[in-house]
This record gives sequence, C-alpha cells and structure tokens, in this order.
Amino acid sequence: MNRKVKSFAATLGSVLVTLFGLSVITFMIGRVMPVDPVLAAVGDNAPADVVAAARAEMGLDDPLIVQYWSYISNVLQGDFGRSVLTRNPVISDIAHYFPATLEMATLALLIATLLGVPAGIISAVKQGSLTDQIIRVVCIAGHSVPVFVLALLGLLIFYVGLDLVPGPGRQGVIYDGMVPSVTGLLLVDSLLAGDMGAFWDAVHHLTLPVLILAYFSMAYITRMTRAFMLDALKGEFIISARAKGLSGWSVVMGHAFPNVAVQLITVLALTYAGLLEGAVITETVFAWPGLGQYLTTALMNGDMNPVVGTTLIIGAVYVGLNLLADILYRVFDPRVA
Amino acid sequence: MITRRNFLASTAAAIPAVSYLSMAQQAFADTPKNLLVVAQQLDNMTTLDPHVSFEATGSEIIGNMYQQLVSPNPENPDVVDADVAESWEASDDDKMFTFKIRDGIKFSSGNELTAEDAAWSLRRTVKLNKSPAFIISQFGFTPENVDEMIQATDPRTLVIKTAEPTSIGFLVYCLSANIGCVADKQTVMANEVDGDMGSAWLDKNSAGSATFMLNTWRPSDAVVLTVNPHAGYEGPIERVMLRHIVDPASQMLMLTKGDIDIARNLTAEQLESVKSDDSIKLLRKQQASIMQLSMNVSHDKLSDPKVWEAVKWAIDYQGIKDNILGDTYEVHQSFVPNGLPGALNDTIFTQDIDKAKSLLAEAGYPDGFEIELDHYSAQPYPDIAQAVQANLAEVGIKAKLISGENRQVLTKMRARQHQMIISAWGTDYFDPNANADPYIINKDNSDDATSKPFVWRSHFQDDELIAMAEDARDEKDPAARIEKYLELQKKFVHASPFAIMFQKTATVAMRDNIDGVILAPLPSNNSYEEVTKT
Amino acid sequence: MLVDIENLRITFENNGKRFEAVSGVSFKLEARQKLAIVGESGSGKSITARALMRLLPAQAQVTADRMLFDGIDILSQSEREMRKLRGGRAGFILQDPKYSLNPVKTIGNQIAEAWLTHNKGSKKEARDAALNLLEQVMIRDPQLVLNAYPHEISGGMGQRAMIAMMLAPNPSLLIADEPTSALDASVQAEILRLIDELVDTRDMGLLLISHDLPLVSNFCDKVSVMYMGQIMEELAAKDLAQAAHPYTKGLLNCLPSLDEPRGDLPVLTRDPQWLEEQAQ
Amino acid sequence: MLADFRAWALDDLATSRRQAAWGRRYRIWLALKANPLAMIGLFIIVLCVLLAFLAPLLAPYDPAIQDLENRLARPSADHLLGTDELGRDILSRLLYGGRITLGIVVAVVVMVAPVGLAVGTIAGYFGGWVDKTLMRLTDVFLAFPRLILALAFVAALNPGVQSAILAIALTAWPPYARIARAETLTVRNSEFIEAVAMTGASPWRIILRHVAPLCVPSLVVRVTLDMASIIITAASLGFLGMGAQPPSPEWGAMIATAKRFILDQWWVALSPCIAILLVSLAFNFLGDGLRDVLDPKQD
Repeated sequence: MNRKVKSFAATLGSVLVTLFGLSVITFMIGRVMPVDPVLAAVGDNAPADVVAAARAEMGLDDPLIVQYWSYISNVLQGDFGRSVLTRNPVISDIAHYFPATLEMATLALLIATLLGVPAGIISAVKQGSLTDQIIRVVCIAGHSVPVFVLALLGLLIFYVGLDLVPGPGRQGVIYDGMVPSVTGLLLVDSLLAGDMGAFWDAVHHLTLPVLILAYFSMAYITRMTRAFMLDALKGEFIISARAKGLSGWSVVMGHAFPNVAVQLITVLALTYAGLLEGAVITETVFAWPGLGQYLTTALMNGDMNPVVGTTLIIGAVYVGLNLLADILYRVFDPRVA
Repeated sequence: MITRRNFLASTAAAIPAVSYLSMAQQAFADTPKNLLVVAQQLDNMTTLDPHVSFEATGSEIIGNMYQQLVSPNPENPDVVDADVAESWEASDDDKMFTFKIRDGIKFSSGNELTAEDAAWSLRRTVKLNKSPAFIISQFGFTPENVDEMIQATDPRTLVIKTAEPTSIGFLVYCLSANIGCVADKQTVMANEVDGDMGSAWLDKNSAGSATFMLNTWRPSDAVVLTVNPHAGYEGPIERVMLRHIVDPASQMLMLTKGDIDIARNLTAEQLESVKSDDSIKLLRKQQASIMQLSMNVSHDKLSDPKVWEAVKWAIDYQGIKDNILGDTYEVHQSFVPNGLPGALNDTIFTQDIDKAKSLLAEAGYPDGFEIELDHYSAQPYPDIAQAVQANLAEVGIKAKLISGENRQVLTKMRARQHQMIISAWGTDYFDPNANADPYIINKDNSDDATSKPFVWRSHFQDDELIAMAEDARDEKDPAARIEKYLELQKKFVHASPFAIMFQKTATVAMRDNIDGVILAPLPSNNSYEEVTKT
Repeated sequence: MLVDIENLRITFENNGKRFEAVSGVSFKLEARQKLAIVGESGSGKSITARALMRLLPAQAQVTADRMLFDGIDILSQSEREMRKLRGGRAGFILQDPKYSLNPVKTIGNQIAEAWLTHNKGSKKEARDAALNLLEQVMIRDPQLVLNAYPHEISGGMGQRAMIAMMLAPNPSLLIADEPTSALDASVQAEILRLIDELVDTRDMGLLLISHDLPLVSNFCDKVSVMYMGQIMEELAAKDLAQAAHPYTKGLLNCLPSLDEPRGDLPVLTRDPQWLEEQAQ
Repeated sequence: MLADFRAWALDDLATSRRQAAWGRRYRIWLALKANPLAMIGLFIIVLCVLLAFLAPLLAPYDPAIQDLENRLARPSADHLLGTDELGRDILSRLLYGGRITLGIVVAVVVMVAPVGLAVGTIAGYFGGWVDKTLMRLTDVFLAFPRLILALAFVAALNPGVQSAILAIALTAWPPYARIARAETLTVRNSEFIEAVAMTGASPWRIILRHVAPLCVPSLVVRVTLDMASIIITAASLGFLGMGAQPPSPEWGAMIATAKRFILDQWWVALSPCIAILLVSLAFNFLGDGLRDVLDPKQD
C-alpha cells in the first residue's frame, strides 16, 4: 500500500514544483517587462502625484522578492490579485472567461478525435496507398498553415461567401445577455434555460471556430494514430486473429486498435493542452470572449496579475491533463502493473 | 429589465426554434430595428466612472450616459453651449463663478438633478484625485479646501470660487470634460464602500441623466446601453450594443454582411476599399489626438535647434499622408489640434532635402549621423516609421528603428531613455492649454522633478515659451487669449524639438440605413442619442 | 485427401527486385495423418504453411498447379470463403505465445471470440466453451486463466491457451508453425504430446513446421525436408536413419548426442548441385 | 562512379567501420527514396534553401526600396507577385524572407537540439535527484503555454527576430529532452554501456561517445517535424506584432501586415501564406518519411 502512496506523493510533489517554477518565471517576466504597470492603471497623461500614489497602492516600489512573496502568499489563499484593466479579482475574471475557451477547445478536441483517429487508422491499414497519402497531406496541411490564416480564410469562404455560418462572436446580438450563466458553457446553459433558439444560435457561432481548431489539431492525432497502428498491425497476434477467421476490419478494430487506444490517451491530453493555446489566436479573429483574448489583452497592456494567473491556470490544466493521462494509462493498460 | 418575451415580440423577426439547416438557408437577419450594434476595440478601458476615466473608449460611453455642466458646440469650437448649467457668470474680481442649474432634469434612478449633485460631483473628482483630477484641481482646489470652494447655495445655483483670478472661458472649457459630468449623489453614496465615494460601484454602473444608462459591461466582450426612462427620449433605438471585435478584418466582414451597423476601427486600406461599396457610408471627424516625432535634447546629436529644423524639413508629410495614411490622418504641424479653439492649421514645413542638408551642415553634421528611432508596433506606426526612416536617410540621418508595444515605448520615453521617438498625445479637455501645458511648461528639468509633463521627457525647457504659455492661459479676454495662443504656436513650431506631423481623423463606417451619429474632436462628446435606423 | 499441393511457387516483390522464396513444393496430407516439414530457418517452410491459409502479406505472389484443402481450391476462394476456412476448418498455432496472443484482451475473451466466429451462440455459451477447452488442454486452474492477460501466464500455459483457441471451432487440420521453439525443453515435449493426443482424439490432420528433426520424428508419420525453398526428400519418420539425400544426412550428422561421445561435429558443406537436380 | 559506390556501400560484408556506417546511411536513403511524399518534401526544402541563398541574384528588386506611388499593385510583368503596402516588390521580399524564416528555424534547432540532448542524456544517465530536478525543469517549460511564453518573452525584450528565436527556443527544447531521456533510459542498463564503463571511461565520455549518438535518429525525426511548428509559431508571433518587426520581410510579419487588406488585395497575403504552407508541408513530409525509415514507433 505505501508504494502507491509514495508514488502518489512523488507525482503530487512534482506537480507542485512545476507549478511553483511556472509562477516564478511568469512573475519575473511580469516584473522584468519594460512596461510600467502603472501606465495601464492611470494612463500616460496622469500627473506625477497620481502616478506615485498608484505605484504605492500596487506595491511596485518594494523589492522584487517581497512583491513575489506577497503575491504567492495571496495565491495560496486563492487571491490572484486584481486585474488593472477589468478591476475585478483575477479569479472571477478567469471563472468568467475560461468556460468560453473550454467550450470551444473541448468541442474541437471531440471533432479532431472523431475525424483524426479513423483517418489515422485508415491510412495505417492502407499504408502507402493513395488514400494514405491523401489523408496525410490533408491533415498535415491543417498544421502547416498558421491558425489565423485558416480562420480568416474560413470567415471569407463560409461567412462572407456562402453565408453558411454567422460572423465572429459567441452569440447572436438578439440573444446577448439572455441566457443566465450557470456553468458558463453556453450550450449547457441554454439547454438548462430551455431556450432552444439561443442553443442553436450558440451552435452556429461555434461551428466555424471549432472546425478550424479541430482541423488544426487533427494533424498530430492522425499522425500518432497512424504510427501506433502501424506498430500494432505488425504484431504476431494480428496473424493469429486472422487465422481465427476474423474479418479484416474486426481484426483492425477488435485487436489492433485496443492496443493503440491506450497510447492515444497521452496524445489527446497533449492535444487538448495545445488547443487551449491555439485558442489564443482563434479568439482574436473570432472575437471570442475567452481566456486567450483576456490573456493577450492583459499582456499587451502590461497588466501582469491576469497574465500570471492565467498562465498558472493553463499550466495547472496542462500538468493536470498529463497526470490524468498517466493515471488513465495505468487503469486501462493491463500490461502496466 | 426587459424580459425576452416582450423584447422579441416588438421585433419583426421572431426566430422560431428550427433545425440547423433551415437556419442556415435563412440569411442571418440584419440586426433588429430598435437595436444599434457597434463593433469597436473595447480592450483598453478600465472604468466607466466619469470622475476617474482617462481612456478614449471609456470617455465616449460616459459621454452618452452623463450630462456635463457645459458642452462644446459641435460646429464652432470657440463657443460653449449650455447643458446642465443654463447660464454662468464671473464676479468682478474673476475669482467667483455662479452657474444656474437647469430645472426638470432627472437621473436614471428617477431622482431630481440639483445643484448639490453638481457641487458634489466636482468635489468627488478632486477628492478621488485620479488621472483626470488635474483638469479641475489646477484651479487651486485640494481635497481639503474643495468643500468650501465649491458649494450649492440653493437647489438651482452652483458657486465655484478659485484661488487666483481665472479666465471664465478657460474654466468653462475645463468643465466641458468628463470631470464636469453630474452624477446622482444619492444613488452613488448609497453604494459607498469604506469611504471610496462609491468609486468601486460606479466603475461598472451608471448614475447619470443622459439618454442612455449602463445595462451590462463584460470587459473585453461587450458594453450594452439601454434607454434612460426619465430622459424623455423618443427615438427608435431601445438598446445600444458595443461589441468588442479586436480584428479590423473581422469588423470589416461583419459590416459588409450587415451583422453590425457601425464599425469603428477599420484600417486606412479597408476604408479605401469600402468607398466602392454603396451599402456603406463613412462619417469623418478630426480628433484631438496628434502624432509627433520628439527628439531627446539631452542626446549630443539632438541638442542643436538647427538639427530639429533639419528633421522638420526632411519629413515628407504629404507623401506619407497620401500614400500610407489616406483619410485616417491629416497633416497638422502644431500642438493645438484642429477643431479646438486657437488651433494653428497652416502647413509650415514641406519636404525640402537641400534645406535640411544645409541646416545639418551648419549644425556640424555635413554627412549626417546615426540615431535610434522608437515607435509603436501597432499599425500604422511601423509604416510611418519606415517612411520617415527613408526620408531621414535622404538627408544623411541613418535612423535605426526600434518598435515596441505601445505602453513599452511610453515607458521608455517617460524614463527619458529615448533618442528620437514617434508617439501620440491625446488632448484631455477642450482648451488650447490642454496641450500647451504638457508641450511647453517644464519648471523643473531635473531627473527627480515632482511634475514630469510630456515636454520634460525630452529634456526641453524654454523659459520664453513657458512665460508666453502661462500668459496666454491666464488671459481673461477670450478673443485676446486665442490670439496669444496663435502667437505661441508660431514660435513653438520652430523653437521646439517636436516635429508634429499628423492629426488623427476618426472615421465611422456604417450601414446606409443608419443616420444621426455625432462625432466630435473629443471622444467624450461623441453621441448615439440622435441615431435612427430606417 | 486433406491437403494436396502440387508445384507451389511463392515469390516476393519489393521495389523492383523479385525473390522466389518457395520454388516447386509439392506434398499431400491424408485425414488423421501427421506430416512434419523440417528445414533450417529461411528454407521457406513457414511461408508454405501460411500460403495454405492465404495468410501471407500482400507483396507475396502465390502460384501452384494444384493447391487443394479438403477438395477446395484455395487460390480461387474469395476472401469471405477463406474466412470460413480459417479457424473453422484449419487452426494455426504460432511460435511465441507472448506475441501471438493479444496483450490487452483476456485469454478467455480471445478463445470465446474464436468460438463465436464459427458457432452460433450467446456470449455465455462461448465462455463456457472456452472454459471447457482450457480444461481439455490440461491447463492448471482454468477459471483463473480465463480472466488472465497473456503477460500474466507462463509460455507453456500461453501455448496451451493458443491451442485451446485454435481448437475452439474444431477444425479438421491443425497447422503448428514451430509451436515449441520459444519454450524451454521440459515444456516442449509436454506441448507436443498434448498436440499429438488432441489431433488423434479429434481425428484431425497435423502439419508440423520445425527445425528440430529428431523431436518431430517421434510425433509425425511423414517428414519432408526443405532447403532453400525446395523439398529435398520426403520419407517416413520411422526410417529417418536410412535417409538417402546428402542434405538430410548432413543435418543428422550435426546433431550432438549425450550417450555416445563424438569428435568435433562436422560442418554441413552445401552443394549447389542439390538445387539444380530439382530445377529440371 | 556512382555504381561502384553503390556496390561498395551495399556490400554485406563491410570491412571497415566507415563502410558499415555509409552502408547504413545509404540503405536509409534508399528507403527514404521509396517514399514519394518525403522526396517532394526534400525537393521543396532544397529549392527553398537555394532560393534563399541566391536571393540577392534572383530578386528582381531590393526588398527595402519603397515605391509609394504604385502601392498594393496587382501581380504584373515587372512585379510578378505584385507590391505590398509600401510598394515593395513581394517576390523579392519573399526570397529574402526565406532567409529569415529558414534562419529562424536553423537558429532555433541549433540552440534547442544540443540543449535538449544534453539535458535528456544527463538526466537519463545519472538518474536519481539529477534526473528529478532536470525533469521538473523540463516539465515547467513544457507546461508553459508556448505562444504565451514567447509573447511574454518578446514583450520583455523589444520585439524582433532575435527575441522571437530565443522565445521559441526556450519553449521548444523540453520535448527533445524528454525523447533523449527516454532513449537513454532504454540504453542505460544495456550490457555495452556497462562494458564501456568497465573500461574506466568517465560518465561524460560515455554520454558523449555512446549514449548521445543513439538518441540522434529519433531527435532528427523530431527536429524535422518540429521545424514546421517553429515556422508557424514565428508566423503567429508576427501576426500578433511580436515577431520580426517591419521592415524585415519575415513571412509571418508579411501576412500580419497584409491581413489588413486581405479582402481586396488578397494576393499580398496569399504568397507568404503559400510559402509557409509549402515549407511546413515539406518539413512535415520529410519528417514523416524519416520517422518511417529511422524509427517507426517514435512520437
């Protein structure tokens, strides 16, 4: 029993150390940045006495270590400080903005998996054939073009050209502010409120950004699925499965894929973390009120508390995902003790 | 709060709950008739409290929610119109000013607007002492003496006493800024939290008497204004929604598609291409924001006035305006922006390479010198910087470009570490002194001076100019005051290390069925209250 | 006649080069008869067996004058028909249970799957059949093994599970491709004896592929010696000692023996002649 | 001449170590040649390197010369790909831009691969607390959102190509460290490492001479695959105004500035987009091809 506890404590320790390292680096970057945080608070025209008062209030004049220590001790009590721009506590900002990014990233991951994994399987089974080449070219193209180009192209074709999707933004203007925010996930909240009109409106607004993010992250999933499947299909047990008279597809899906599914867990965890980052640019083009846009705005204006807070949250999500992937790996893969 | 049912009932397009496909065929309906949708960059706005806000975006919204004591006349900059104050007069010794408050104005909460609200509002600005407070506290008010200096003698009369004799024209111009907004004392003080005079609450709420009041503000997402029921407004608009769309390309697409009525941040090129689209029309107004190349006088190569003059003759103002800036900027070479009283609008400098070269030779740099030129990384600054770099190269000055995020460049300038720098300056209130003061008055040029105005950053101190600026500011007679400012500017353009180049023009692109948008030199006077959607 | 192969040729094609791995192999196998194909590694014995069940990779081209399994012409069967044969009429046991059993599925699950592929019945019946089969292969504690994963059982038990799996649809032919080479000596004899017993009790034919000449000769009726893709000699297992072909004799001489001490073991000199004789 | 090299390399009984090494490389080349996509990729990369190298000769105009009069001109005879917002010839800027983009990629890889290799092999070889601390350090940088660290880093230094390279490199080395460590762990307790240790070789010699070369194949694969994402990150930095600054013709910055008039003068943004697409595709194909040949299982 204590081996399990020991290994759990070790992982927990490593997670804490990672988060600590993350906070130190982000905090230092914040303080080292040549942007005077007071500028965002009082503006360039403010007289010297107002500037001095603001600096004192933000504690910018104390030595760096003191600033860091007071910041971290607050963080441990859940107070990530206040954002200069929104004047809200960073925690409430993150709680407000994170669901929008989460909703987009999760749906994108879902679609990227539903399309990426089968594509990987097919191109592995038909290795070297034309289908294999086409699938790989299409998927890799998604990853070879910057997201913002994909986003603008998507808007040009589907929004302006074909009028198939609504424009940037998370909701139609009519529904703005109409859906009471329970979970912050628009789809869920609109269903909870029983407002089908708002639900479909949210779906339409989600379509293009989600498809683009999904397409962008499909390349990695497809490539990894293909590599794992190629490896599994070389296994001897495939021959014994065929020798049992199983059909081609039931061999692939029944025997090769279960081996691969386990390994895909880590790939999906990495992709999901990457998606949270990919959202940063997609949100600017699609005017999506998510964490990515909140972070870039704060960074551009030298508003450091949100930058450190958000980076910690994204870092924590990333570390959490890795931890989850490890645990799932142990649970689902019988080979691991 | 408007419930969704009755809101939808009043709009023509009731959206049935249908499956995805049929929704796709039906083109996404233009926005409803009683809703005005504006796409705008709302990300640099920290507060909606009229007595604290200093950013352009914020002050525009505040202008739509609060009424000021007086407001500048949109057509004639030398005239100030009555607003909350019907009339005003100065005492003989020019140290006491009495304002008559108009009757029958109601706040959005329903409370009557009285002189006490006006007095309290001005006192609040001075006591909070945030960024814009200097506009009013420059008349000698301090948190300690302001209660005694500004009083409401009766519900209809507001009396302001100043320490020194002051020109009523100058005082009234200052009161036309947002610090002159009258807020509902009763509602605000009811939300006071440990002595902050309700500033935490007023950041995100409104207590004004103008046409609109604040419904919601989701930072970096949207600002929704609804009609103030007590403002006696009969127009068609029930709701104004400002949507935060950062990317101009997205704003452009949504405007052409009709999903938004107004786009506020289109680029020069986009405005050019929109001219051919007759479903969109443009409204332009010169803004009180100027762009200049400042030279740090403490730098050895930039200490000689001849070098300043040479740089001013080297720049191809018209070429840059025509080829890069289009209609988004006009050439303007003096510190009082066009549209403000006392503005000097003539073009003194045009590109003259030989003159610039001879001036450089006189200054001892026949074959020029190397210098660093800082500029913002946001467009159009990089394009302008590259064009100026090419101009300077023609006269031998080899400029190395260093671009940086806006606040990063400002931080470098405020720390006096720049050599040459292209930056912008927004005017704070509707008076020539609003720019004369920061561009000239630099009493203490030492590094640890108490007040560090814009001019201080470039180490420039000219006692003669300073005297002229203060004299013009205190001139009592309005006409003579304007004359003195023109004199000051004529001298300034040659005698200062600032090559003022352009004045920003704001362009609002809107659907052709939109009318009545009011655009003013200062954002606090922009207004949607007369907008109609046919 | 269970298996009737005449002049089987298998060639492999990759990027331009053609390589004939099996050139002109013929042999016959009666019902209830046991044939061993013996040869060094690379002699083509294993792919010959796999060709019979069309289990070869795509690049292999298989041609034969005659290739019948229980009267069915293998080469003309559609993939669907072949699937009925594989497992249903002929079982196939591979070399190393560690790799030939699916590591992420339980033993019981894989046996039940084999049963269900060729028999109608519920999952419950399939699991009972699996348990029964595990008992037939005399595995210790079959209930435990039913739910165990391949890495949780020993090599010997793994091979027994493999046999159980292949006998689930009770085929009439069992092909065993070096079934004991991956096991240690003591277990080898046990597994071969088990295969022998099961083949007899179920009146099946056995095609045993091996490189261990004396080992197979005790279990099989006929032995066919293969070298470089050709059959050198086919003879009854019992008169192996009187082998005529120099290659077979060479192989026998190389065997060390415990009871009579011998000098250095002679090295087999390969005579290209042997290949020409078959070619005409 | 080539024929006998082929024979010499492919001769099974290699006499010298050199011959064996060349034999292996030649076989890898043959396997790679069989993969059409990888060949296309290699061809595009070689073409790009050549074009970038010969930019001064090939470019019709000096990329910095402004011609404000015919700004945003359509592709025409004298400007094959048209002109940008300051009237500069897009084709020449694309060629010179190639230098910067490939320069960024090479600079990042040159910084990242050795660091990743060193950290990975040392962590893998020594194990214990050395392994723990180095791996935690890697985790910190891995957990750090790549673009955001780059943004913050570039905002700290003034934006420009150098800070973009440093920022991307800072976030790109952890995966290499992880791969190198995994590779070292598999090799760590194999007999031949113990044998070398027995001969009294110092740990550093072992790592340098024996362990590191083994990690190279999987690193080569990862590097080629990563090149595409390095280019895209550089372009995204350009898009956010944080990467290469005007007037540098870096492709990402070109797209960022051209974004403003993508509706009407779409060709200005199109050529750098296609350039980035082609080069990224090329690196991805080559990477995939190399991975299939060198180390199929590798991530």
